[in-house]
Amino acid sequence: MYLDPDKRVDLATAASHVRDASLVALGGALTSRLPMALVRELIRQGRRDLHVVGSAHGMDVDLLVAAGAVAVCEESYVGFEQDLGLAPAYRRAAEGGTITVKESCCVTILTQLRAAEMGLPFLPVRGIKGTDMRRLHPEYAEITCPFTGELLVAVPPLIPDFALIHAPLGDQFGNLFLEQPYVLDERFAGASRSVIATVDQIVPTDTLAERGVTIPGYFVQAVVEVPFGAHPASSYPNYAYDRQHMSRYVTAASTPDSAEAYLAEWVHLPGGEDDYRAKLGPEPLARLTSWSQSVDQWKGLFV
Amino acid sequence: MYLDPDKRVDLATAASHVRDASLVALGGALTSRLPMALVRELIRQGRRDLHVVGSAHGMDVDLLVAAGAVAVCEESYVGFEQDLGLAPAYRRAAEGGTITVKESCCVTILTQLRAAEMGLPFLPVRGIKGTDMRRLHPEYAEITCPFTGELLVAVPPLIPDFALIHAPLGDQFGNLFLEQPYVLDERFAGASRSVIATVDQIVPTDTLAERGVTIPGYFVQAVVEVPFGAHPASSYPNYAYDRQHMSRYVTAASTPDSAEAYLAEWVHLPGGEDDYRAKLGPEPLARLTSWSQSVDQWKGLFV
Amino acid sequence: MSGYTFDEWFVVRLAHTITDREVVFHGFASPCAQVAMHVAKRSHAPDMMLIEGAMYAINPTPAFIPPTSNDNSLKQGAAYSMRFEEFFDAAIRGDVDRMFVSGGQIDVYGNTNVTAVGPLERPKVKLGGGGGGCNISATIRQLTLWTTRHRSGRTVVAECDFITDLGHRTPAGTRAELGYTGGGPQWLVSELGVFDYDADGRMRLRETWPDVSIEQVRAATGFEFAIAGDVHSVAAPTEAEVALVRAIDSLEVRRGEFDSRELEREFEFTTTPAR
Amino acid sequence: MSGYTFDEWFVVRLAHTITDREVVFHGFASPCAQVAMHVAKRSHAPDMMLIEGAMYAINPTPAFIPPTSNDNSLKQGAAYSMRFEEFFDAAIRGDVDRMFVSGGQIDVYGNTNVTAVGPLERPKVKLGGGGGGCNISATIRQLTLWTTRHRSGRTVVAECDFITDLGHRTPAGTRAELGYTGGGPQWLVSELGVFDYDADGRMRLRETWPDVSIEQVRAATGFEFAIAGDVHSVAAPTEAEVALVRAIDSLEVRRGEFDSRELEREFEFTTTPAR
Repeated sequence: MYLDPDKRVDLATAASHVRDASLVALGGALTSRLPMALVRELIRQGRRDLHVVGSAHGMDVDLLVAAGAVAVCEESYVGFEQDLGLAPAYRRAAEGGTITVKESCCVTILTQLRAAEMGLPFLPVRGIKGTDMRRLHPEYAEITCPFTGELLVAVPPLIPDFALIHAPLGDQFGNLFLEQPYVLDERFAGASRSVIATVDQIVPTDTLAERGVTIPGYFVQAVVEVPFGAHPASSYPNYAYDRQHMSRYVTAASTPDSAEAYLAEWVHLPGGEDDYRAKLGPEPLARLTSWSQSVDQWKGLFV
Repeated sequence: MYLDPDKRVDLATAASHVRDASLVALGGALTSRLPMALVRELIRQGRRDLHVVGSAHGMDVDLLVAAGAVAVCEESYVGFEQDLGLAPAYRRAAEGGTITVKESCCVTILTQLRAAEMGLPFLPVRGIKGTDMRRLHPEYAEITCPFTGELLVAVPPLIPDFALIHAPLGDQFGNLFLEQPYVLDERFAGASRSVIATVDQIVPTDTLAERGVTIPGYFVQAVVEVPFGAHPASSYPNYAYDRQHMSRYVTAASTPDSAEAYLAEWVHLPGGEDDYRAKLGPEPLARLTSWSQSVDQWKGLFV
Repeated sequence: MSGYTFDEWFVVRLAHTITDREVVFHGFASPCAQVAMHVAKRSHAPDMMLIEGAMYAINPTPAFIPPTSNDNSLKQGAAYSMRFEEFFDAAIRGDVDRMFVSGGQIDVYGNTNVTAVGPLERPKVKLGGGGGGCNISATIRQLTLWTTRHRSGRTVVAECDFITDLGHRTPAGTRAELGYTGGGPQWLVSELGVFDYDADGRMRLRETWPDVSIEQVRAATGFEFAIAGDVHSVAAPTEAEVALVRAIDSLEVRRGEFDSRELEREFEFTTTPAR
Repeated sequence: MSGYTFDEWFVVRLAHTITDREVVFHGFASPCAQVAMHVAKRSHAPDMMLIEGAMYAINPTPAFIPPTSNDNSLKQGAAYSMRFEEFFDAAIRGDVDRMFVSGGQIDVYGNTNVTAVGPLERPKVKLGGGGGGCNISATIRQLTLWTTRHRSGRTVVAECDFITDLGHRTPAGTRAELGYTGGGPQWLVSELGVFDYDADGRMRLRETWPDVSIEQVRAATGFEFAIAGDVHSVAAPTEAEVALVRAIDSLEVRRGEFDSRELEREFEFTTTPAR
């Protein structure tokens, strides 16, 4: 439990808590609330051998893999859905054997996080038996129900060293407001040793409490105000996801050389996130915040 | 899952779903959001042999016991705290052996409800081993963790036939808005075969959604609008608990005869809840809704 | 409205695998299933409970379908969104009636592979992964499978290289032997035909598209399949249904699932419009 | 402010079992512990995390303490209230540092009975029950026990008729043997004395109230207890602390825990007020 009354730090300090080979849970999912500013900063700091876990992810994992920061990937999905397709760097690394794929499934990850939250040494799951998931997870075991005799799979607790979570709003205590879907972020907070959070905006606690605290500050070790810290993912109610930028990334990531060029152009910037936002430009960013003006405006972001 | 677009019924119909010997979870706790209108209606309908489960409860359980409606009690606590003391009818029945006490503890009940929600045949718990709780629960078993060798207690799923829940607001689909603490009400909703709900007020779905849906309507089989349906428990933000009435009840319940007289006077009313509210009188009820006017007003309710 | 395209018909056929008063879920990256659910909800299944994919929103009425599954536009109009764990708990305890499942490979028993083609250690193609499908395919009451890539010859195969989601039986045994309560795949809707499953859990041709021959289906399928005694043509969509597809999916996100060849398949309404 | 009553001192002594930066919880029906936590938070332990009993509210600043533990007045000023399961998960995984526990019976090892006095099947007195104490007494880091009924002779007993909450050892073994990570009872504050626990987990007199003799403590206790080498008087409360008790608990709910005899115990401030 983190009881300091002020957790505000800068992004470099926040990211520096994460060490090489840390077990890192990534908040959000797919195109929503990905902790992209932290991902970019970890790459800037040259972090290696990360073991990443989570549900269905996309550019956060792919960018870390492209930068050579990942050793083990235990997400349930990494990709860009039907729209932009397979995750190029992740696919290349998995096929080339340069990362270890320990793909998992949502209920299994959820159950392992629940075991961590409850301080239990195992929990049972169904639904793996008979599939090939067990081939990826020799660490699971079997357990027999003492009441029914049913054979179930036992999974150990999953205790991430760090959960990296982006929220639209937070306060100095690290209290975070999220919009639905929370995905696994609440469970990550309860199961992890530490939450490192970025927020688009830090507001007074009273203001935050009116909106509702989704993740309480006592789980949070450090909080950083990073406007557009989830870009190009969305951070509603502040901004929609930037489909054009993601598409640009997916194209770039399709070869090692162009992926390297993307990293040089968009990540390894001397001024970090300030430079990143400057490079994106205020008008394109303002456009992403315009989603609530009308249905046509919103829809227009995705054409 | 209950998918009917209109679950509104009258109180008698709602209570009639509950059968003799049903396993019934009681929502709320202590002096907050007890489903008192449903409790009174079950007594009016002469329900017997109920098996009640829940966390820390008070007048709801005691009144059911006083009326002879309970066979088994599996709450973690039944009483009126330091203020009004032990639960008179419950104590008398437990000491006289006319009810079976299967007292439980909060984490155990929570874990059993989680097993039901997850459709699992067992879940492990710690913290019972070494206490005398096992003497009350021969149905538990032992289980050894396949990873650590630790011996844990295995508990079976707890699937109430009915969860009786009172909420300040609901809509016709059975969506319910609750204020914190939700206690076990969310878990009861997920674990039970059916939720029977009373609400102080039914409002349009849009209005409810703005306040926030705590328990979704698909768990709810029947919803009844019963103003002051939790009285003498509280139903914030609508009304505080009626300490004077509870005190009056505790005094009455101290002997079988005076408990009988209380039931005759306050429960067995020909007009049911309408008569109950009329008997209480509009001014005393209005006083309970005045808590938000000032700290002194609020505090004055408890002198 | 003079005619319609194959993607529209396909979505309508998928919608008809839903019956009213079912609790239905689609995963992410599934625009055809997603649009089909909204079509069903607004036509023949008004009292179904529609769980909107990666938003876990209940019965939303989105103004459009965006190209990603977890955009906030997809929860508009929903009074409630489930928590992640609330949905998955409902699915594993058996309270969800139907899920839509696809896969890079689909075998004769309806097992699907969304993990990797080729050897696991050095896959030929690393697919995206199964998301939440694996565990819950064991307990959800019925599954509708679909694929838009049957014609490739690489999708509907004798054996999956990796079983991510459960069909009717795997090398480890049948669903009954594994102790699973879910009924498994009920339908496979592909761009070459509509299949159900026989008592042994094997895929069987049940409905045909008018512009696809049974020989073409056989040529594209990695195993022998039976043909149902009552095999018949897929029922044509109504104008109202096609209009619904177009209204719900005005960005035509569904079309991203199809090869251009399939998108060129066009059909005429054969009956005089009722109006 | 010329003096103070025993209930005020008792609450202040309970407050001093809390050290700063602890995560601290009281159960329901525990006004002395509840008031003590608010006193600690507003005096020597400003950075403790106060979990408000049956509200699970974090660091609330209630204007008064009501006679029940789950009135909304107790969450005023809290930005966040834990869900029920969130608190209990924190407690069972070891993230809660201290809990206040009482009991109708308390034995030499600090086991407590809040279930039933007498034989379980036909109890002499059916107590209210343990609420959530049982499971979490195994894993919370430290426990502060308290009782206001030591003098009765029926409360601090050699053996509990029923063990609801765990002390340092039960007939089934020590905490280490049972595999429990919580440290067990650290303090027992009674109206007759303040006790800690020796290396064997046995209760030991550590502090005395000035108006209670050791003989009186012995007479009321159901077993022989050791006396710590550094036994000393309970430190007197400061005027500020007593003022805090009165301000926080203006309804004097705490006094409901005491026999009238204890409420008559009065004390004078012995030092000249600093102000």
